[in-house]
Amino acid sequence: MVVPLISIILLAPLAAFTIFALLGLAKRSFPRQDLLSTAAMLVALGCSLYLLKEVVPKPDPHTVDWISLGNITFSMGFYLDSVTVIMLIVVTLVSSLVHIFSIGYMHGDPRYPRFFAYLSLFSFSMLFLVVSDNLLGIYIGWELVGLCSYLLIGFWFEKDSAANACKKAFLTTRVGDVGMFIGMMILFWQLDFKTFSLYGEGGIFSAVATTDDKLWLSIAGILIFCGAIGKSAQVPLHTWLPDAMEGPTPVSALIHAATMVAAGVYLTARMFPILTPSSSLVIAYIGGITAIVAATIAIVRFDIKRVLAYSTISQLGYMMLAIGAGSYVAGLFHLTTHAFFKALLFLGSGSVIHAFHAMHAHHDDDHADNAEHDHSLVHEHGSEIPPDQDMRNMGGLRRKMPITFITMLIATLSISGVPFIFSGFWSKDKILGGVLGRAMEWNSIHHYVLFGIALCAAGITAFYMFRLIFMTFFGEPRNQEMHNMAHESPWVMTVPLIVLAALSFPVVNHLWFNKDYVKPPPQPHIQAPQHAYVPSDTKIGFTLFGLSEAEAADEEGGTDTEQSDKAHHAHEVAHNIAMVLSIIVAGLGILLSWLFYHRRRFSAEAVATTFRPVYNLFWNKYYFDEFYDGVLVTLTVWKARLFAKFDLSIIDGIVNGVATITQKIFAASIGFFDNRVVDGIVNRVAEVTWAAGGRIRRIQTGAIQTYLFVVLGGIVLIILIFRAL
Amino acid sequence: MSLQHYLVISSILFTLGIFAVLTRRNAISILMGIELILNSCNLNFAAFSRFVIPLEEVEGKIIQNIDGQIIAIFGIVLAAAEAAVFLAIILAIYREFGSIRPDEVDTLKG
Amino acid sequence: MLLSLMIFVPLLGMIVVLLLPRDSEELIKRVTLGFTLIPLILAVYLFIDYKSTPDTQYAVSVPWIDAFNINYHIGIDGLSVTLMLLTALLGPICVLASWRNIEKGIKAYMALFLLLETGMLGFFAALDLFLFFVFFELTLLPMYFLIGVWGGPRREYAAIKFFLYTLFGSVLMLVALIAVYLSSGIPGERTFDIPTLITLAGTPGHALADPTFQIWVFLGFFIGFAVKVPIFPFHTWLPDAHVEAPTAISVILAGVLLKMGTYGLVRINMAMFPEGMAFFSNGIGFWGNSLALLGFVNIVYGSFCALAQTDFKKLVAYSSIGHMGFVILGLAARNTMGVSGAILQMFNHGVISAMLFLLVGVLYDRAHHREINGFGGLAGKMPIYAGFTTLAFMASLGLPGLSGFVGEALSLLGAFDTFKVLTILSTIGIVVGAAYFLWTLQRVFLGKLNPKYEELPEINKREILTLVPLGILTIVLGIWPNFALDMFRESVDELVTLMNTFQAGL
Amino acid sequence: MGYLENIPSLAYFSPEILLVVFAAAVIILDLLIKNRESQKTAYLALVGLGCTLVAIIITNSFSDANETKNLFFGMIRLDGFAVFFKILLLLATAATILFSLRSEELDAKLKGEYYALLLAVTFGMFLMASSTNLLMIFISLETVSLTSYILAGFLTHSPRSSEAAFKYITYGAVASGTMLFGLSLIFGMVGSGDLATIGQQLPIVLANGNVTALGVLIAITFILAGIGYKIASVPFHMWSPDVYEGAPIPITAFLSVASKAAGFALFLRFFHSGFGKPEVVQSIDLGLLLAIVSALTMTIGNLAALPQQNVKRLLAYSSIAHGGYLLMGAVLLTNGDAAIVNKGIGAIIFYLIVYFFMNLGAFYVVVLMANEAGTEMIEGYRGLSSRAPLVAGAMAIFLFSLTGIPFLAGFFGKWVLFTAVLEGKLYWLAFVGLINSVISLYYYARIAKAMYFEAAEDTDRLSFSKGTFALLSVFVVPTIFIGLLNIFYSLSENIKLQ
Repeated sequence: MVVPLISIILLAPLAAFTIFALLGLAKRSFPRQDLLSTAAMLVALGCSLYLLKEVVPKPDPHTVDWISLGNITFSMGFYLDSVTVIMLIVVTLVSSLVHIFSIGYMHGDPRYPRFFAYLSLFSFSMLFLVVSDNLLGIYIGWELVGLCSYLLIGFWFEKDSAANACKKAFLTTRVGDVGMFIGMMILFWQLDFKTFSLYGEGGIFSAVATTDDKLWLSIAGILIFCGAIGKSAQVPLHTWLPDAMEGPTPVSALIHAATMVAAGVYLTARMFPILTPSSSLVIAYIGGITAIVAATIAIVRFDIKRVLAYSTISQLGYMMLAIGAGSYVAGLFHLTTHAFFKALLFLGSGSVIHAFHAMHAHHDDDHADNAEHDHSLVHEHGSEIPPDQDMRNMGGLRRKMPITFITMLIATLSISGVPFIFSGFWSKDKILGGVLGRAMEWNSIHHYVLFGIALCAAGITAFYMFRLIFMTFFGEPRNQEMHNMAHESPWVMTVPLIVLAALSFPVVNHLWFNKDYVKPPPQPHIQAPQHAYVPSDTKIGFTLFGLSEAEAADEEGGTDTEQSDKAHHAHEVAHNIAMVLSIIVAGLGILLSWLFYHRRRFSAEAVATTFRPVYNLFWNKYYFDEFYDGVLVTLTVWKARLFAKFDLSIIDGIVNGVATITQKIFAASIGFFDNRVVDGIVNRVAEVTWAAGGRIRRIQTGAIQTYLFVVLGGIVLIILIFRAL
Repeated sequence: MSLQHYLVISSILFTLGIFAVLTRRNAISILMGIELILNSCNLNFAAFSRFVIPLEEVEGKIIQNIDGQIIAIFGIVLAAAEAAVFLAIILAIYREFGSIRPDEVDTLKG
Repeated sequence: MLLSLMIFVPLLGMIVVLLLPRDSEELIKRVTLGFTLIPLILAVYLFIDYKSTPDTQYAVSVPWIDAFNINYHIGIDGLSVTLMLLTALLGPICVLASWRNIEKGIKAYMALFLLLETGMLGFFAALDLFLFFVFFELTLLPMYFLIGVWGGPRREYAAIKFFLYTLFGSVLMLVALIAVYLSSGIPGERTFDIPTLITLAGTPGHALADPTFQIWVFLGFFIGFAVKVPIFPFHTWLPDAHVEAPTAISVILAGVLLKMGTYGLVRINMAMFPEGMAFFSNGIGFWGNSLALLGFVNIVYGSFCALAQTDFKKLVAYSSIGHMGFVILGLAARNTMGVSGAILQMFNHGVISAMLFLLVGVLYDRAHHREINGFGGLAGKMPIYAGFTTLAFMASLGLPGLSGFVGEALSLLGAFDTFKVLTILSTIGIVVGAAYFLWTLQRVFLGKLNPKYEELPEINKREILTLVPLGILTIVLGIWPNFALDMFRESVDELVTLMNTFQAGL
Repeated sequence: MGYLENIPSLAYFSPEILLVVFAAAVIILDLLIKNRESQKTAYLALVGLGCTLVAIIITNSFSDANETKNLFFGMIRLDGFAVFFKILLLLATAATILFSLRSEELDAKLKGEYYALLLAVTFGMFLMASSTNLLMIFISLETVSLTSYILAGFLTHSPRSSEAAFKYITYGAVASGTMLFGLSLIFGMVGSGDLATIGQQLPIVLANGNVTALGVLIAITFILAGIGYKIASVPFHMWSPDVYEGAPIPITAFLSVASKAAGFALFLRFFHSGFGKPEVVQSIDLGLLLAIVSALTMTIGNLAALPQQNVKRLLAYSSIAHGGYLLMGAVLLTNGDAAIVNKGIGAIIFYLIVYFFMNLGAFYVVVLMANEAGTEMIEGYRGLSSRAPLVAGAMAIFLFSLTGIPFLAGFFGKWVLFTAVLEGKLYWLAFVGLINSVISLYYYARIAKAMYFEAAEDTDRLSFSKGTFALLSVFVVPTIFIGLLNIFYSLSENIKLQ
């Protein structure tokens, strides 16, 4: 029952694409490609849901030989366990919703059918990646989704920015993928696993338990993680994702928020068993750093999609952090919750953009040009923001498009970690708890640091997400002309929003994650360090977090059993602490952003312009705003700008630079080398030969007596030479 | 007179001939040089035939093998023939070039 | 018999074409097409009928020149049948590709092309070293004229360069060839028979098995083939030849002629001189790494040169150099995975590069230039063409799911066992490969449409017809590599076991 | 071994006699016929050659080929080797006559003498191929030379022709004089003119110290000067480019093939039976000497050919180079192993067969171009592929065969040679030879390039008679097929020297 189901899940979208491609050859296209693709996805969704009650929980791989060489065989196959099923459902669900949304959003686009075909291809690749039971299969799906992302980012390829963005996305991720491939090769030869299949007898996971080459295992782990760094846009390879926003918004929602970028997390989770303390620490740190860096950057963005993009990066960092810190479940939990609410946010922003875009539509339908005639608008670090994405043109939309507003608000609350009724809170709390728990369990200073970072990140997230909400939906419209054009989106677009909003409440996720539906696989190479060294400051930390000295004291030198229940205990404590803290920071963040972006409106425009004298008075009374502005905001903003600068100039610089530099100097010089040196040598030889010919010609003077001299000379020479012999 | 004398003379002749051939700026003199060379060879043959080949006795008579002399005679004949042809060609050259200086006959080169 | 028919049908075709009146061009084209289709049909039949066993099939051996005990000995094993299929497939495609864009002397063109095809088919089937060499050289003359007469502006230079380079290589090969013959036994028992020679070279104590001898002879043959492949210092003829050659000829050049080099390496250097092979690729010391090093240099060097090009065709040409590097690397691995990967890569590159050159040709026929920066935004104007190009590019840059990936991956994977560092360094080629292809894609197809090309017509039926079979192969082999691997699995296993009996070289 | 007396010898000597008779007949006929334009003399000459061929075959069939006859008290030897060369030379002469039929540069009035002289040269060459005595060797050599001088200068009112003749005779006279001196020295050393005797005696006299190695070296070098000038080997080659350029094209063709072949016949016989003994060879390192000469010959020939613009002259240099290749086979004479020696001889013979067809073919095209297009320059060949496709094709085949591109005869010729050389363990020589054949590609290809890749100034098509194509195909077909047939290999293998 499993195999046919999965086959259907995979083949349905593939078929949709194939039909498009084949008809395309004949310069024709299917009348309603959109419905076709959507239907395909819905079928897939149905099957996935059916799988939910069908297979689980007994995981079993179904494989066929793909490449068989002598004694080595690479097999392709499915592997189904709870995680797979969850991923299947998430992907199919979000994908279907995005399909539906796009029917409305992409309406009237010159390449409307092509868009859906691409979406189907992407869905197929993503699903293939998810169900694959071996690294090679994952790698294949991995690259295919990369291709689709390339095609979809560059969907409006007339825009140079889009053309650049898609290239950049592909190349940046490719760098990571190469790392992943090397990692695979190390697993294959260096660790002598001689296979790529993960599960079952002779699979990597069974082999990994027995190997003791920790060093190479760590290296392999990190290298494979490189793939995830690329795909999930972790520092330092994250810069492609914001640019990827050049693609149509549904694409951003599907690929660059919910599914593809999450694939990195999924991969890391899949490779959980091969992680060693060192490799997982690296992962955790990269995750943590990404989380904070991206969050701080998000604060100063005005392009609504860019804000969401950075927030996505930051959230992905969270998940990585979680897995790195060993809280497998938390990571995947956050993956699913994030998939829903972030997709919702993007679609919401899409609906906003659409609202504005309708206005553009009757200006000119062609996307190529709106990139041009917006040069007047504010430039954000070089690349101009399309006006329909610039939050400074928005504001007060909540009345204009209530559904969008409410749904987005829900998503925002969820991502900001507003307690108890929103799924985001639970998953985030699980992560924080997990990290702190690991910290306390191991007394590892590293994990305390990471916890701190995560906490900050949580706060900042809340801050900028609400900034987005306030700037977009609250207050007075800043750009009246555009505001007048704005309108609520058609039902095809709002329905997906509503569905996703529903999913942003804990219900579904809790089904999966709160009753051991998902169990972390064993990590043979990670166990709590014996006789952990307890630095004094962590002692203080304990007291801070409300553990008694006594408890802290018997941390040292406990037996294994004590270790384990101590660990359990630590996690208990950690969760409570984490929950409290996260609520606090979230609240703090929301409050601040309310103060800045909601209240500030008063002072700035209205008062200052209309009632000058009164304004001065008020102004003298309340210096708070200025104070905030002057001190806090500038401080925060400045700090964030700093990050932004670093991010844009350095990392972007490197990524873009490499291509140009190699092309301009290195490759050019090689081309030169090719022409001058390699060819040059050959040509020299030729010339020398030719010259020799000329010499000999000159001996041929035409005077007979010279010839006779040569004859006699020859004779004498011969005799002299051979006389000596 | 022993073999050496003949050989010395013939070598001198040969050398003179070569010298003439290489240095003379007149086709006729070159021809003379060639004649010298050929004659030095004839002298050699005769001399060798006389001194090297042992006398042999046939029916009580001592007989001298004269292969060498024969070759020499043929040599003289051929030398004459060659001279004839050479002179004819020199005539042609003179007709075409108005000169028999070998170094002026050098249109074909390279 | 069947095999001989397949080889010499094109030759027959040449004679027929020569007898046709020079002005009835349509007829000539049709006839040529017919005569190239016959080998294709036969090849497909062989491909199906071929039983995957290490021993050669369809073997024919007829005494030819008794004085040197030279036999007309042909036969196929998995390796050759695969490449013959490739050759036979590209035959009709190239005829179609030259349907419109050969203005002058269509008759001579087709005749030479048919001769060329005979040469190539014969080369892959030959089992007699001398025959092998003769067929190898047989491709030179037609190629020289095809480039020199129907080529671009600098065709004369390109043609003679190609000719001189290859002849130089084959001259060294000739010495090695004679050396092998002379040391194959006492006068009267000497032989050119490849299978016999392989067994002799395997028997310890035999003159052929002497390591030093093997190393020198290996070098002789290697340089001969290296020029053809082409391997790094001998590669400079390739870009010129490609740029000047007409489309169809570029297709043959990249698709088949380069493979002749690597095929020779497998058939002769690896099988016949395992000692020499071991010496150059056992990973010990400089010489032990030299072969892999060459592969690495080819990959990186070719890729970076490609990155530097602004001529579309030159770019593709350099990319071929890069991709042949993977073949060398895979062969250097001397294990099942590497060798199979290399052979697969040979086939795939044949298909993919053929596509690439056809596509370049399509563009050139319309725009009459190949300056990459001169285009832009074509994707909107000719979507189908853009689609094919994307497919070909993606396949070429090793996108999984397309054939290019499998070959490259297997080659690298196989090589990693022995040459860790070199393999890791070679992966640079993957990234750079992606870089130049995507960059080209962007410059040609993305961005705003260059107003010059408002009226550029979409790719037509005939051109699509040439591309579709290749595209299908690309996808099928990407999804189901065993389809090709099954053909030469046994042959490769035998080869590898043979080679692994020789390890240290000296 | 037994000698034949004079009278019985005459029967076996009939071919030569026939040649002389017909030569005389041609002259008489020339006197008789009124119409000076008629080609009767040519046909008579051809008939004469035909008869000679028949005679050769008959005389040869008196006895089985391998049994050798020593005619005129061992002055002349009749064996398979001689017969082969006689036939080859005869065919070459026939070809030359056919070329001359249409040649427009020759003065029609003088053609009678011309053909007579050709027959006379052939007679001389017959002797060269079969002489076994110093006297006969010298006489034959001079016969050939004297007549060739005249033929080279046969173009009246052509300075180039006269100059060619002048240079040829000056050079030839000195060379043959030098050779004669060398011969006299040899004669002095062993006291006999018979090659076989020389072969036996030389080691002995060397051993018992009556003769120093230096003496032998000098003698051999002098002799080499004479033979080397016939086969145009460095450093005795310098006459050939000028003479080839100046002489009438048919004669150039004739010299480049026939007199080279005859020269090699003489060379082989002389060195094989005269100096072949290991003691002699080692005493002066003859092998190395010849190897160096051969290497220099091919290299200089090829290099000098590179910059040539005149096709005739280019082919002259190329034929020097080919002489170098042939010499590689001659080097093997000095090899101790009789089997390898015979391989060398066989290789030379095979290569001469091939060379005969391809080189004569190439020269024939040159003749045709001189007649029809009135040019000898490479520029004149531009666009020939469109002006006369068949001729261009034929020329291309000849050129690439001369280069040694596989499946054309030239390749198999080189193949046989190099195999023999490598078997003689002369690796460096083989290598030099192969590099040379790569170099040679460059200038041969230049002509092909002109014919195919470049556009003609005047594009009017050249018209040729049916006979032309027939004759052309006589050379083209063998150039393609010789290498693929067994017979020629076995033929060249079976011809040996005692």
